[in-house]
Amino acid sequence: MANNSALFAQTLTDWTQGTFLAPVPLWVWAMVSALVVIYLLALPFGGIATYIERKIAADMQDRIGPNRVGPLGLFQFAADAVKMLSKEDYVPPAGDKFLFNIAPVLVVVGSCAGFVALPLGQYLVAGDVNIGVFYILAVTTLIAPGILLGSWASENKWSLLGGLRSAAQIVSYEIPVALSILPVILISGSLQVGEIVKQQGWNPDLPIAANAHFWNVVHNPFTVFAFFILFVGGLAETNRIPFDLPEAESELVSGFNTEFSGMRFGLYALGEFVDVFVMCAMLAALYLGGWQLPFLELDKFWITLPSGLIALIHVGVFLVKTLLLVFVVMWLRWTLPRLRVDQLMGLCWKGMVPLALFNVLGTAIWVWAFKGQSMIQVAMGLFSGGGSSH
Amino acid sequence: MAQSCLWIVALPLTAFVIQALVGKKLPRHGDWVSVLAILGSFAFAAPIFLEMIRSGHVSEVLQYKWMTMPGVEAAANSPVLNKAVTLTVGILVNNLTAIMLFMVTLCASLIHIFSTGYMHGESRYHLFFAYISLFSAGMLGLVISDNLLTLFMCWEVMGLCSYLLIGFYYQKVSANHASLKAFMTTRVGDCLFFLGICGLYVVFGTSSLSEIYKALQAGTGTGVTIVGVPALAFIGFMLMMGTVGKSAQFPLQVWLPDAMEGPTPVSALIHAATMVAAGVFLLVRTYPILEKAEIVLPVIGTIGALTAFLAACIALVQVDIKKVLAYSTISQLGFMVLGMGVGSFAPGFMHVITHACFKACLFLASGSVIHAVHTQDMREMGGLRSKMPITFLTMFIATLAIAGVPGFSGFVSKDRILGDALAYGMTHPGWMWIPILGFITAGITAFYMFRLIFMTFFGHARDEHKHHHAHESPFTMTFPLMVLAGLSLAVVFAGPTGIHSIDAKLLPVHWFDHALDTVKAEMGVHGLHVEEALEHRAHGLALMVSLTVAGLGIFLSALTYLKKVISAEAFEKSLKPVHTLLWNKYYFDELYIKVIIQKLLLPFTVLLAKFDDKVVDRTGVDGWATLTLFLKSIVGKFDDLVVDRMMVDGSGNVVSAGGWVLRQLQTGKVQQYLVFTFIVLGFFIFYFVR
Amino acid sequence: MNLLDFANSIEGYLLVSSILFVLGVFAVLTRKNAIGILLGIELILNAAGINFVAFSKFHSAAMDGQMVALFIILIAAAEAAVALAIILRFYRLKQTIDADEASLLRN
Amino acid sequence: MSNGIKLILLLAEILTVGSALVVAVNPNILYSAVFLLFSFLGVAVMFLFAGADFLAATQVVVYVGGVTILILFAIMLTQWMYRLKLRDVGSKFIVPAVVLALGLVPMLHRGLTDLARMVKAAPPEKMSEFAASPKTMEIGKALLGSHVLPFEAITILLLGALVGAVWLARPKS
Repeated sequence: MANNSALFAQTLTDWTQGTFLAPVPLWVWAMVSALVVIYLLALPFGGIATYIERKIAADMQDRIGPNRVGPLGLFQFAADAVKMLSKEDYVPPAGDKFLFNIAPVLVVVGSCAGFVALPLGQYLVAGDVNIGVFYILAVTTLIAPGILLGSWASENKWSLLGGLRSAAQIVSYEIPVALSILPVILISGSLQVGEIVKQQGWNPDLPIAANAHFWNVVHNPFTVFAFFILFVGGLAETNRIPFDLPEAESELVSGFNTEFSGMRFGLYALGEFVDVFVMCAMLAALYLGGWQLPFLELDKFWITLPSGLIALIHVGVFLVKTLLLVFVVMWLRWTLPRLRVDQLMGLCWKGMVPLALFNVLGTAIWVWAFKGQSMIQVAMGLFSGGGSSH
Repeated sequence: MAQSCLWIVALPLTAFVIQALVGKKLPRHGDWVSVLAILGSFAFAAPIFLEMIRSGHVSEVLQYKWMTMPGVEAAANSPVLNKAVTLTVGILVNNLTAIMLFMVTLCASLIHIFSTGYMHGESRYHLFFAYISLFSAGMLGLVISDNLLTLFMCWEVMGLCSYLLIGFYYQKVSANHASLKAFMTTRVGDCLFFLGICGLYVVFGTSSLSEIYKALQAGTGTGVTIVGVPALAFIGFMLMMGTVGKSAQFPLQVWLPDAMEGPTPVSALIHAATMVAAGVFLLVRTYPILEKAEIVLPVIGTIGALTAFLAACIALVQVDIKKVLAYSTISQLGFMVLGMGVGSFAPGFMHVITHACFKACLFLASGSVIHAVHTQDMREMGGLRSKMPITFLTMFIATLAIAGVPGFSGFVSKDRILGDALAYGMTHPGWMWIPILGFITAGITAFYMFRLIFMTFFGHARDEHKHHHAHESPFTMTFPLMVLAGLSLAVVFAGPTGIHSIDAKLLPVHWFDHALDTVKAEMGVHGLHVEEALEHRAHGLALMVSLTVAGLGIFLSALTYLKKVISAEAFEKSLKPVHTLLWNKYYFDELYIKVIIQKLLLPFTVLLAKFDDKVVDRTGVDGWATLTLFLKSIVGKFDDLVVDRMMVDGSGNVVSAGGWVLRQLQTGKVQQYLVFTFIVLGFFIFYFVR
Repeated sequence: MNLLDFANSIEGYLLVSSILFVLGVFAVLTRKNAIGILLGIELILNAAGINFVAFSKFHSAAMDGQMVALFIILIAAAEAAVALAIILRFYRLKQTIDADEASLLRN
Repeated sequence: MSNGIKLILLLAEILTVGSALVVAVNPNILYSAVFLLFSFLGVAVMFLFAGADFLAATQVVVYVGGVTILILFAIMLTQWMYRLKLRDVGSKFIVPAVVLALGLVPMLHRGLTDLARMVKAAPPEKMSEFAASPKTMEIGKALLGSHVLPFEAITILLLGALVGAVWLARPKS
């Protein structure tokens, strides 16, 4: 907070110098930028994601999907929101009203807070905190208590079982997730997401040794595995299929959110989608180069592009990568069957944790052995005899 | 330089450890370990020697702190008065050390090589090499020692090795007796020597030679008395007794002939070349002290002269080839001691070196002969000249050297000693008989040595069988002989002839004199001081007399044993009592054993045994036991009533009662404990905040 | 000194930590439930951590305090895991987690 | 530092203390656990303002993501599952507890502030520089450098705790 370079807010302060907004202090702009990010990005995404998901599901099942509200049913999510807001505010009479109220809020706060540290573009980040990745991991842990408390407050055994499952699942899968982020940190030597992304560029004009090392996913053989572990662990952390045991319809009615309705249910759903988005965005930023356009340095294009256009392209690239991953997540939902509880835990503790540990070790050795160079750099260095990349 | 001295000692010591532990399992029973070690020592010693030759002067003192001793009650006017003294061990390298190191390592190397041939096939072969390696380490350590204490340690190590090697053929009773005799006899001298070191420490507060030299030059020690005796005289006598024991001087000469029971290389190395010379070396090292203690020097000279003469006489009648050499050794050692006594410092030391070379040669040659004919009795030899030409030639050269024939090394040193003795006698007429005895002995020496040569190598074979089987020894044995014979030439030490006035014109080879002159100045040795004219006269006279007596001895010997013109048997008969006296070595052994040991020491021992039995055992030990039993019963009662009942049981009861009280506090309610905890914490905080 | 500056001073931090500590003590002493005691202990540990961090910033401007606070957090995690495992075990044994029931070794 | 930022810190401190108060006095153990979580979050914010960014994130990860969930699990596993009234009847040590609480706060605070006065305060510019500098790298260096021994000891402790907890909590064969 106090020590973070809130680039967004700084930019806003600079713009407003000399206008009537000049007395507005930096911290207000920081809050404003955070709110802007949440309201303009996170919440619309949460809504649109429901529409996309339904459309994709419909496509895969050879149906049409939502098509009534607006063109192609595009405003379906708005209609849903209105419906949710207007529903009865129901709390189970035997349930715990206080916990029932705060639980969905915790989930939404936990998932939306992660947005702050995600760099949409080179200079477009709400708060490029210097513990970025760690910060995202930290705030997303709020989701687990939210689910657990909500399930308890529902006074419903399906809910409670779902909540316990969810909490156990999230706590367990946090370990392989964290361990799969470690290789990236080993490579880049920074927790700052912006810095990590910056290091994944590739400038064809530079000699190999001085160049950045392209996407982390192909940095070395271990990061390939780490990427997949992070992806799978992210699926589990966000309770997506095939790890959606907390809300397994066939066993637990609807899991931890069985008793929730109206806007509270909407918050849960929103939280889940935002969490998916954060996970995928993190994957894109950490492993797929974030806003970096592959093999191109927009700053050094053959024609000088306006900086606004560059920023827009960066945002576009980042969103494309993220949404591709989101698409894969949704795709998987209609492709894979659900795991059993013991399979779920076995996969985590016996499969992914050892593999992730192995990845960390392997990456550490790689970084030590090749002085931080990526596979591509090493290979090209071999072919060009250590000369330039041409 | 001094550092390499450590290597010189450490190499043979290492070889000893290896040989003693695993020698038997090594190929060739590990003789190469010892040989390589001593050759390594030689390789380290040679540069020091060459440096000395080149620059004429080496001098280095290396001292390490050994331990700090509390103050001692010292003699009046001594530098040590009740103050702590730091003992140092050190290495003192001067010209003497350089020469001695070179000589010892050279002789030892040659004798090691000789031994590989001579001892071949013996049981306990590896142990033999272990012992001589240890001996070499001891001797070399003695040579480099700066501190008399370490010198004494090495001295005792050599004594031990001597004991072990004399008794090497432990199956032989005589060898056992001889080893014991050697050990016990030298022990007498060693004890007194140690007393001398103690005296030195009391007077000088140190036993470091280099420091003592400095102190002496500063005038310390003169006028100090120990229980009424002048301290330096006392010390001088005690050091002299060390020499007397080690170098087999009168009256402790009895052990050396018996020591010939050991293997011949041992006789050569220990009982001719090095260990017995260590006694003289001690005199050399401590010469500044002896000079200050005025009365000691003439006594030393007397002892030397007496020893030389008496031993030479015995050698006349011996028939065992090694015994003859043994007595000649004693006799020559007597010469050296005589030289020391009359202030003939440089020639005396030179005689140590020359004697080491030619006597080692003689012994090894005799070993070669014994090896060939398997007997030590000269009466069974004869005519071996043609059979063993190399042995004969080398032994003949060595004999010429010992007999004092010009052109050979023995002449150089002996003639100078006799010259100095004569000069001394001229200035101190009371001691005139010292040079006279010396001249007589020189003649006798020539006689009996040529008797040995003639009986062994000339004439016809007295025992055909043994003569028939005799053969020249292998190269490993003859090579050392040749080297040593080469070193017995006068040219090595002084000049082509050994007569100084001639050589000075022919070939100026003066390295020895130069080296000794330097070291004399360094140590503060004055040596013999007479007028130059008198000295010239004495030396000229001595030259002629010694040449005459040597020639006479050789001539008579040739007449008697080569041409048989004079009948030895007739002489023997006509001088029967003398012959018997000599044959029985003046009855010294009988005197020591029958009179001193049996009549004096044995009754005393018996008395001591009785005292031990009656007084110590009965009264002391048994009395203590009774007293202890009595006390035990009292203590037992006390233990039972007071300690057990009251204290042990009582404390147990107190504890269990206290435990009952405290147990009431333990309610099993964790929060109650926490209340106590936090109340105490509150008090603490209150105390600190207040 | 106004309230905002007090909040950002070492006294403010220390006041918070003192109150946290005392509330932890209170919870530890008054809870019957073993888990409640554990909650109190966590509060106490947090109070200690705040102290370290506060002194680290305001008085040494060096890392040592933060290192100790980090270790406190890690130890607290280990402590919580073991304590809860013990509580579960105890629950299986006695069907209760009342701390006063854990008194087999009394007297 | 602007007053708005300071206000955030003040709010965090109030959140911390208030939540802790609920933890201490609320008879419902589950509420205690939930408010403990808020208290942890408040402490994390305080850490952030004291220049301990990494520590703050660690606080959230370990306490919120680990300890709180464990505690919630333990509560849910040891209470009858649907007995929502997790009443914790005040024990008999309520009186000493209150006395201690009332006595300890001023004493502790006074003692600590005295201590703070005794120790020389850091110069303001150094303090703000320290508060603004990132700590992750320094903590990493310290863990493998000056503090490597406690670090190793902690790793062994954590391993032991892990194994011990699993062993204690495992079902009977």
